[in-house]
Amino acid sequence: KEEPKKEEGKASEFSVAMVTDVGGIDDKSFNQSAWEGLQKFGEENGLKKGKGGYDYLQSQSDADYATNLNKLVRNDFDLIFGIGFLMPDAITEIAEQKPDNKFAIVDSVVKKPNVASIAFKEHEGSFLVGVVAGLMTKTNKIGFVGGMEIPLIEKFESGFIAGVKAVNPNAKVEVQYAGAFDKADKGKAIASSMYASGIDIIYHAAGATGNGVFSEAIDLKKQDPNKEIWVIGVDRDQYEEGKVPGTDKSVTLTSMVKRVDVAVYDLATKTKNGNFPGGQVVEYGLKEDGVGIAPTTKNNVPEDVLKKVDEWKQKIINGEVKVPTTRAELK
Amino acid sequence: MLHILEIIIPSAIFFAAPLIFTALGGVFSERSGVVNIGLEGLMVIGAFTGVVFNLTFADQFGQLTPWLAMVVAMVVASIFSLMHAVAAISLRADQVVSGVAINFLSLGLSLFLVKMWYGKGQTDQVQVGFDKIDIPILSKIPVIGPIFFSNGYVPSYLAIVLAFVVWYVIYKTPFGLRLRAVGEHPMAADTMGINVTKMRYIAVMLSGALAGIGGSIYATIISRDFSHATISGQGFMALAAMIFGKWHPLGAMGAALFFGFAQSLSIVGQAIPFLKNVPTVYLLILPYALTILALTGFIGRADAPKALGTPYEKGKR
Amino acid sequence: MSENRLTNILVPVFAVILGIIAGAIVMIVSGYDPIAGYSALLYGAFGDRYYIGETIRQVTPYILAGLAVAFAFRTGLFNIGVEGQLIVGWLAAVWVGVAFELPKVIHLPLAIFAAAAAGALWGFIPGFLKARFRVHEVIVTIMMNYIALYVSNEIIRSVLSDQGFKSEKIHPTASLRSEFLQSLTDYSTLHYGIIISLIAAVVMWFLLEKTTTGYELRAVGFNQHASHYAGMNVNRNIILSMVISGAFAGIAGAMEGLGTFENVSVKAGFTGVGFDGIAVALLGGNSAFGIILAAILFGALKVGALEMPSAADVPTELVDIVIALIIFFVASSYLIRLVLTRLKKEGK
Amino acid sequence: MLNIRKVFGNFVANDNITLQLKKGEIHALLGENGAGKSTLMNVLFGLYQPDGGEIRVKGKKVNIVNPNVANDLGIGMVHQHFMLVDTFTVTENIILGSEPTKGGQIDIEKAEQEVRELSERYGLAVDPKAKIADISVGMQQRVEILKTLYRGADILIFDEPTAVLTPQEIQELIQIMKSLVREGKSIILITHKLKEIMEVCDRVTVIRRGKGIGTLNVSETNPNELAALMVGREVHFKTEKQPPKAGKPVLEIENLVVKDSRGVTAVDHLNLTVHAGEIVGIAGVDGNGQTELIEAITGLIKSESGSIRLNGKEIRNLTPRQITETGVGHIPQDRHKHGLVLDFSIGENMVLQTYYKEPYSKRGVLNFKAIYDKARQLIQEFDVRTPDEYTKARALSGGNQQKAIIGREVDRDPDLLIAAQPTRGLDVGAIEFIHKRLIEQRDKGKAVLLVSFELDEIMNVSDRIAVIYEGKIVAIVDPKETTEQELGLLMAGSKRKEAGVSS
Ligand SMILES: Nc1ncnc2c1ncn2[C@@H]1O[C@H](COP(=O)(O)OP(=O)(O)OP(=O)(O)O)[C@@H](O)[C@H]1O
Ligand SMILES: Nc1ncnc2c1ncn2[C@@H]1O[C@H](COP(=O)(O)OP(=O)(O)OP(=O)(O)O)[C@@H](O)[C@H]1O
Ligand SMILES: [Mg+2]
Ligand SMILES: [Mg+2]
Repeated sequence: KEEPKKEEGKASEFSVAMVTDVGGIDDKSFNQSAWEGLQKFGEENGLKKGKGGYDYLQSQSDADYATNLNKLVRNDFDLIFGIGFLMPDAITEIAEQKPDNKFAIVDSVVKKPNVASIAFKEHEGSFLVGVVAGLMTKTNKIGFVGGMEIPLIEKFESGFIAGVKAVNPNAKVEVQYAGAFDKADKGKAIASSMYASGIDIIYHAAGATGNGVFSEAIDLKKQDPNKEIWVIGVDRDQYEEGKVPGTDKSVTLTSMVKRVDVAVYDLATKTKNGNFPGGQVVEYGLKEDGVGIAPTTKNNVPEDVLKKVDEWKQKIINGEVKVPTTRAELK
Repeated sequence: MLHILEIIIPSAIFFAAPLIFTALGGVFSERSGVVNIGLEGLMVIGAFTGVVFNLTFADQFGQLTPWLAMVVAMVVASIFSLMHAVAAISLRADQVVSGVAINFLSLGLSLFLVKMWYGKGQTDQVQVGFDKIDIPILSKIPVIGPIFFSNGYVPSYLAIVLAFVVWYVIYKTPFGLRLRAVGEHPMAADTMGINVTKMRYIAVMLSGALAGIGGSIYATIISRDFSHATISGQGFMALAAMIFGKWHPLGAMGAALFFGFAQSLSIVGQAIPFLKNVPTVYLLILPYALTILALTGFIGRADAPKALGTPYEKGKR
Repeated sequence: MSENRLTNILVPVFAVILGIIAGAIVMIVSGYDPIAGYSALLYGAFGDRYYIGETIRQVTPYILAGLAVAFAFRTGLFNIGVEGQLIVGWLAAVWVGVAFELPKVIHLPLAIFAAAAAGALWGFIPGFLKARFRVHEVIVTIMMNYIALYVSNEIIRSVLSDQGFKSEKIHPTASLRSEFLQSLTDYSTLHYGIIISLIAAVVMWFLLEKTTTGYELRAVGFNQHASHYAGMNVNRNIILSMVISGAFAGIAGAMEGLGTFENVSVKAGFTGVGFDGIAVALLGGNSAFGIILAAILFGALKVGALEMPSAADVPTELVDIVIALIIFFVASSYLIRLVLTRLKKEGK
Repeated sequence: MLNIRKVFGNFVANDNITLQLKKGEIHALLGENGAGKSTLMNVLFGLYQPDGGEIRVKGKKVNIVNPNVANDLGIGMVHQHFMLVDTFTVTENIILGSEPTKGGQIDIEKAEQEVRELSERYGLAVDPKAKIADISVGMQQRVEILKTLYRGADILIFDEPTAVLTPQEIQELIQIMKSLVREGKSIILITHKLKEIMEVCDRVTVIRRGKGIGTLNVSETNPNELAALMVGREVHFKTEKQPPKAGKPVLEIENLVVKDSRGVTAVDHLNLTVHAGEIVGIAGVDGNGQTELIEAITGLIKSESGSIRLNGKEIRNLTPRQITETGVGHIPQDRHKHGLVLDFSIGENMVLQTYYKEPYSKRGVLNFKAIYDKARQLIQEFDVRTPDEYTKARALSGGNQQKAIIGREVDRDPDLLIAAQPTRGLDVGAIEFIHKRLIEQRDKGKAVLLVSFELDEIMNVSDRIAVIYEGKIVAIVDPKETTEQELGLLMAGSKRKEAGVSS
C-alpha cells in the first residue's frame, strides 16, 4: 500500500513536516514560529498542506513525541522537524531506527548523521533587550521571569543580565523561575510581587507563564495609566499581547524574537537543494538574523536608545563582545 | 515586613477569589448530600465559557464584557452541572465517579470546541479584563488599607461578601434549613414534605453556577486565555478548602484565603530574606501538606453531612 | 445469579456503545465525518503492526493503573492518588535504573521493586491517615498527587540531573525494551511491560478472590464494624489495601520509566494515566479480567486518536469526550439496568 | 382506606386491605414482620402510591400524592425509625418544611414559642432548644409527635412506637396517646405487642402476608386469638424449658469499668457471674451500660479497669479475635452493623470469624468448597430462608439474617454465648425459634448472657435476671419470684428494699 505512494511522493515533490510539543502551532512561541516558517516554505514551493506536502502533528504529552515522529516517517516526509528542547530523546531513537530518513531538531542537539540540530544564540538577543532594559529603567530594578530552570533558559537569563550590566552597572536584576511554561497564575503572582517591589521592567522567558506577567502589567496600567511599568516579550513580537484595552498603548517595551521560522525555512530550503547539514549544529544568532529585537520596539523606546542597541548589536556580530551563555560565564 | 504583606496579601486575595466562589459552590452541593469532585471540571467550563464570550463580544459590550462573561459562564456551568445532578441524584451513580466523569468531559469538550472554533490548542488572549481598584475610603486606612483594600479586583471582594451571604442563606433561611436537612437525613426531610430531589438539583446547580464564576474570573483575571492548562488543580484546591473549612461557608472562605496566602508565599517567598534559602519545593507543597495536616485533626474534627455521598431512594431502609 | 452476571457484562458493553454513538453525534453536530473519524481511529490503533505495538504499549500502564484503582475500590477505598503513586514509582524506577550497574536479572527486578515500594509508600500515607485519624482518603490522595509532582520534579532537577529537566537514560540492564518486540512491531515503543501487567492482573485476582488476606480486605471494605467484630485488624487492612494499590500504581510508573521513556523528566502537569485508571477500573467492573479489556479499549482509543487530526481532521479531544461519556454511562448504570430489565420483561 | 393494593416488582405487599378509622379511637394494626403494615401506612401518608383501591378522609375521596397532601388532610405519622436530624434542635426539626419567617429569615423565636406551647398543652415536656443528639429516645419520639401536632394533624399514625421505649416511657406514651384522643384526635397504632393492644386500643385490624384478615373490637378478643389470626396458627407465648442445671462459673466479671465513646463512665465497677448451663438475662433501660458491657467483654472496646475471666482465664482487653478463640460467641445487637457483611454472600458470612482456619483456608488460600458446604449445612439446620448460599446477605429479610447469625455463632460451640437483643423487630414465629435455640445451648451446658429491653423476653427466657442501672448490677432476681412491675422499678433505679424485696 505504501510503496506506490513513496515513488509518487519522491519523484515529484519535496515534503516536510514537524512535530510540535504540547504547545501547539499557536503557542505564540517557537511552535507557532516554526509552523510559520514551514508554511512559508510550503507556499513558496507550491506544496499542499497534508501528506506529500507540508504538515504538522501536535503532541498531547511527551509520550506522543516518538509516536508522532514515527507517524510522519511512515507518511514518507522527506524532512521531519522536532520542535523543542523536550524532543531529543525521541528524535535520537527514531533517527537510529530510520537511518534513511532526515530529521532536524530545534533548540537542542542530537548527534546523529541523519539529524540536523538547530540552535539559537538566545543569549545574544537577550543581551540586546537587556541593553534596552538597562537604559530604560527608572528604578534601576529589573526582573527576569524564567519558565523552567534549565540550561536553555539560563542562556536567556545570562545574556539579559550581561546586557543590563553592560549599559547600567547600577541596575539590579532579580531572577525568578516559575517552574513551568504553562502556569499563568504563577507568572502573574511573580509579576505582581516584582512590580510591587519597585521593579519596572520584567523580561520573561516563560512561554504561557508569561501571559500572567502581561496580564498583571496590563491591569496595573489600567488602574493607573501613568505608571511606568513594562514587559519584555520573548520568542516572537509580543507587542499585541501587551495592548492595554481602551488605549492604543502597549506595555510591551520590546521583544526578543527568535526566528525559528527563519531557521526552519532556511534548513528546509537547504535540504531541498541537497545540502542537508546532517550531524551538524546549525547556529542562528544575530548575524544570521536568527535572533533579534522586534520591530515594534520603536513604539515605546526612543531613538537614542535604539541607536545604542544597534551599536551593541554590531559589536556582537563583529565578535568584539562575547555574550555569556551560563551564569558561570556571566561572572 | 509591612511592605512584604502589601505584596503578599493582595495576591493572596486574588488567588483565593476563584477558590472561594468554587468552594462556596461545593458547600451548597455537599451540604445537600451530593459529593462534587466535579468542581474542577465545572471551573473548566466556566473558564472556557468566560473566555470565549469575552473574545466574541468584547466589541459589543466593552467594559461590561467580563461581567457579562461571568454571568454567562455561571449559567453555562450550572447547566453543565445538571449532568452530575442527573447521574448522582436521579440515576444513583457513584457521586465520586460521576464527578470524575464531569472533569474528563469538561476538559475534553472545551478543548474540542476550542480546536474547532479557533483551529488551535488555545484561545487568543482576552482584551477586556476586570479592573484593579483601590476601594474608596477603606484603602486610605493606614497600614490595613494598602494591605487589604488596595490593588484588588472587584470580583475578589465580591467573593468575600458572597461568603457571608451564603452563610446567611444556609443558617438563617428556610431554604438553608431544608438544604442541611436534606444532606443530613433526606428521608426525614422527605416526610416533612421537602422535595429531596429538587433541593439536591438546586444545590448541585448552584455549585455549578459558583464554580462557573470561579473558573471565569480565574481565566479573565489570571490566565487571560483558555487552554488545557488554564484550570489545573484549582477545583481540587477549592474542594480541599471546603473540607478544610468544615463545610461552613466562612470556613471555606478562610481556608481559600489561607491557600491563596500559601501560594502567594511560595512565589513571593523567594524575595523574602529568611525564606530565600528555603528550596521552592517546600513552599510549593505547603498548601497540600497543610491541608493534610489540618485534616488529621489539627483544627478539630470535621463532620461531613451524614448523608453525603448516598443517593436517596424513596422508601429504601 | 447468572442473569445478574449477564447484566454486569451488558452494562459496560452498552456504556461503550452509547459512548461511541454519542461521539459520532458530536462529530456530526460539529461538522466532521464520523465514519472517517472512527476509521482513522481504528486504523491508528490497529491499522498495522506498528500501531498495534503502540496500542499495547499504552495498554500496559492502563492495566496497572486500573488494577490500582480497582484494588482500593474493592476494599472500600477510593484511591484518586494513583497518579501521584505512578509518578513516584516512575522516579524510583529510573533512579535505580540510572544509579546502579548490575546484571539484568537483578537490575530490572530491583528497579521494578523500587517503583512498587515508592508507590506503596505513597499509598501508605493516606492509608495510615485514614486508619489512624479517619481522614478521608479521597482528599488526602488528591493532595498527595500534587506533592508527588513537585517533589519528584525537584529530585529530578537537583539529584538526577544538574538543574536539568530530565534524568539520564537508564542503563540497558534495567530496561524493559527489547529489540525483538521492536522488530516485531516495526519499531514501536512496545516493551516487555505488558507481560508484567498481565501477571499483575492475575496476582490481583488471586489475592482478592482466593486468599484469606483478600477475604479480610474485602470484608473491611464493605463493613469495618463487622470486620472488627469478626476479629480482623481493621486499621492494618486499610493500610495494607492502600499499600498494595499504591504498589500497582508504582509499577505502572515503572512501565513508563523503564519501558516507554527510559528516563524521567520534569513534568509541568500530571500524566493523566492515573486518572484514566479510574475510568479503566470502572469500565472493567473492578475485576481483573474486565480491567484488561477496558485497558485495551482505552489504550486503543488514546493511541488511535493521534491519527484522527491528520487523517480525518477531527481533534483528538473527541476521544476524551467519548471516554468521559463512557464513564458517565457506566456510573449511571442504573439507567441501563432499568432498560435491560424492561427489555427482558418484554422478551418473556 | 378501601381495598388498598400495593405491589413491589412482583411482590404484593398489600393485597386489597381495608382499614376504617373512626374519629377519636385508637386503632391497632397487627401483623407479622413483612405483613405489609408499614407499607399500608406509607401509602396513607403519601410516601407510596397505591396500585389500587382508594382512600377517603371524612367521606371524601382523596389522592395523597406526597406527604404534603397528607399533612394538609391532617394526617401525621410517627415513623418506626425516627425521622429526625441529629444536628438540629428540637424546634428546627419540628418546623422543617413549614418554617415561620420574618423578612425571609426563619423566625426562630416565634417557632420556639409555638413548640413550647404545644408541648405544654399535651404534657410532652420537651425543651425546644435541645439538640436531638443530646436527648433520650423517649424524648425524640415526643419530638416526632410534636412534628405531627405542629402541622395540625387529626389522624396520627404510630409505627411500632414502643419497640424502642422502656416500660416507664411506654406508660408515659400511653398517657400521651390517651390525652391526644381526648382532644379529638384519632390514632392508628402499629405494634407487635399484644398486651399494649389490649391495654389502649379500641379496635384492631389484623393483616397477614399482605391480606386483610379482619377488624375486631378489642374488648371482644384476647391475645391468643389475635396471635393466631396474625400468624395463622397457634402460638405458645411461654417458652417451654426444663429447670437449669447450673455448673461452674464460665464468665466472671469483677469491678469492671468501661468508658463510652465520649469518655463518660458507662460501666461502673460492675460485678457479674454467669455459670455453665444457665441463661442470665440483663434487664435495664437502654443507655445504662449494656452496650458498653458487651463490647468490653467481646473486646470491641477497651475497658479501664477490673477483670473479665472466661473459664478462669483473664480475657480483659484482649483483641476480639483472641476472645472469640477463647470461646465466646456473640449475637450482636445491630445485625447490619456488626453481625454481617451485607455485600458478602451468606456463605462467606458464615465463616466470618473462622475463615482463616482449616478447613476454610490452607496456607493463606481459601477453600470455597468447604466454606459453602458449611453454609449449606447451617442454612438447612437453622431454617434460613434464602434462594441459595451464594445470595448476598443484604437480600435476606431481617429475621433470616438473624437466623444466619445465630446459626454461625451457635455452630462455633462457644462456652459463652452473648445474645444482645436477639429478637428485636422480629415476629412471634421467629422469636419462638430463637428462644428455643438459646435454651438449647443452655441445656448443652453452655453459659448464655442475654441482653434485652423486652421484659417479656427476659422474664421468659432467663434463669436469673441481673438488673443494670447506671453501669452497675443493682439486683439479681429470680424470674419466677418477680413481676414486671418490680423489674420496672429496679430498672428505674429504685433500690430493692424500696421495692419491698430483701436482697
Ligand atoms: N420498597 C420496597 N420494595 C420492595 N419490596 C418492599 C418494599 N418495602 C416493603 N417491601 C415488601 O413489602 C413487605 C411488607 O413490608 P412492610 O414494611 O410493610 O412490613 P411490616 O408489616 O411493616 O413489617 P415489620 O413488622 O417488620 O415492620 C416486606 O416484607 C417486603 O417484602
Ligand atoms: N427496598 C427494597 N427493595 C427490594 N426488596 C426489598 C426492599 N425492602 C425490603 N425488601 C425485601 O423484602 C423482604 C423483607 O424485608 P423486610 O425488611 O420487610 O423484612 P423484615 O422481616 O420486616 O425485616 P426486619 O425484621 O429487619 O424489619 C426481603 O426479602 C427484602 O429483600
Ligand atoms: Mg420490618
Ligand atoms: Mg414495619
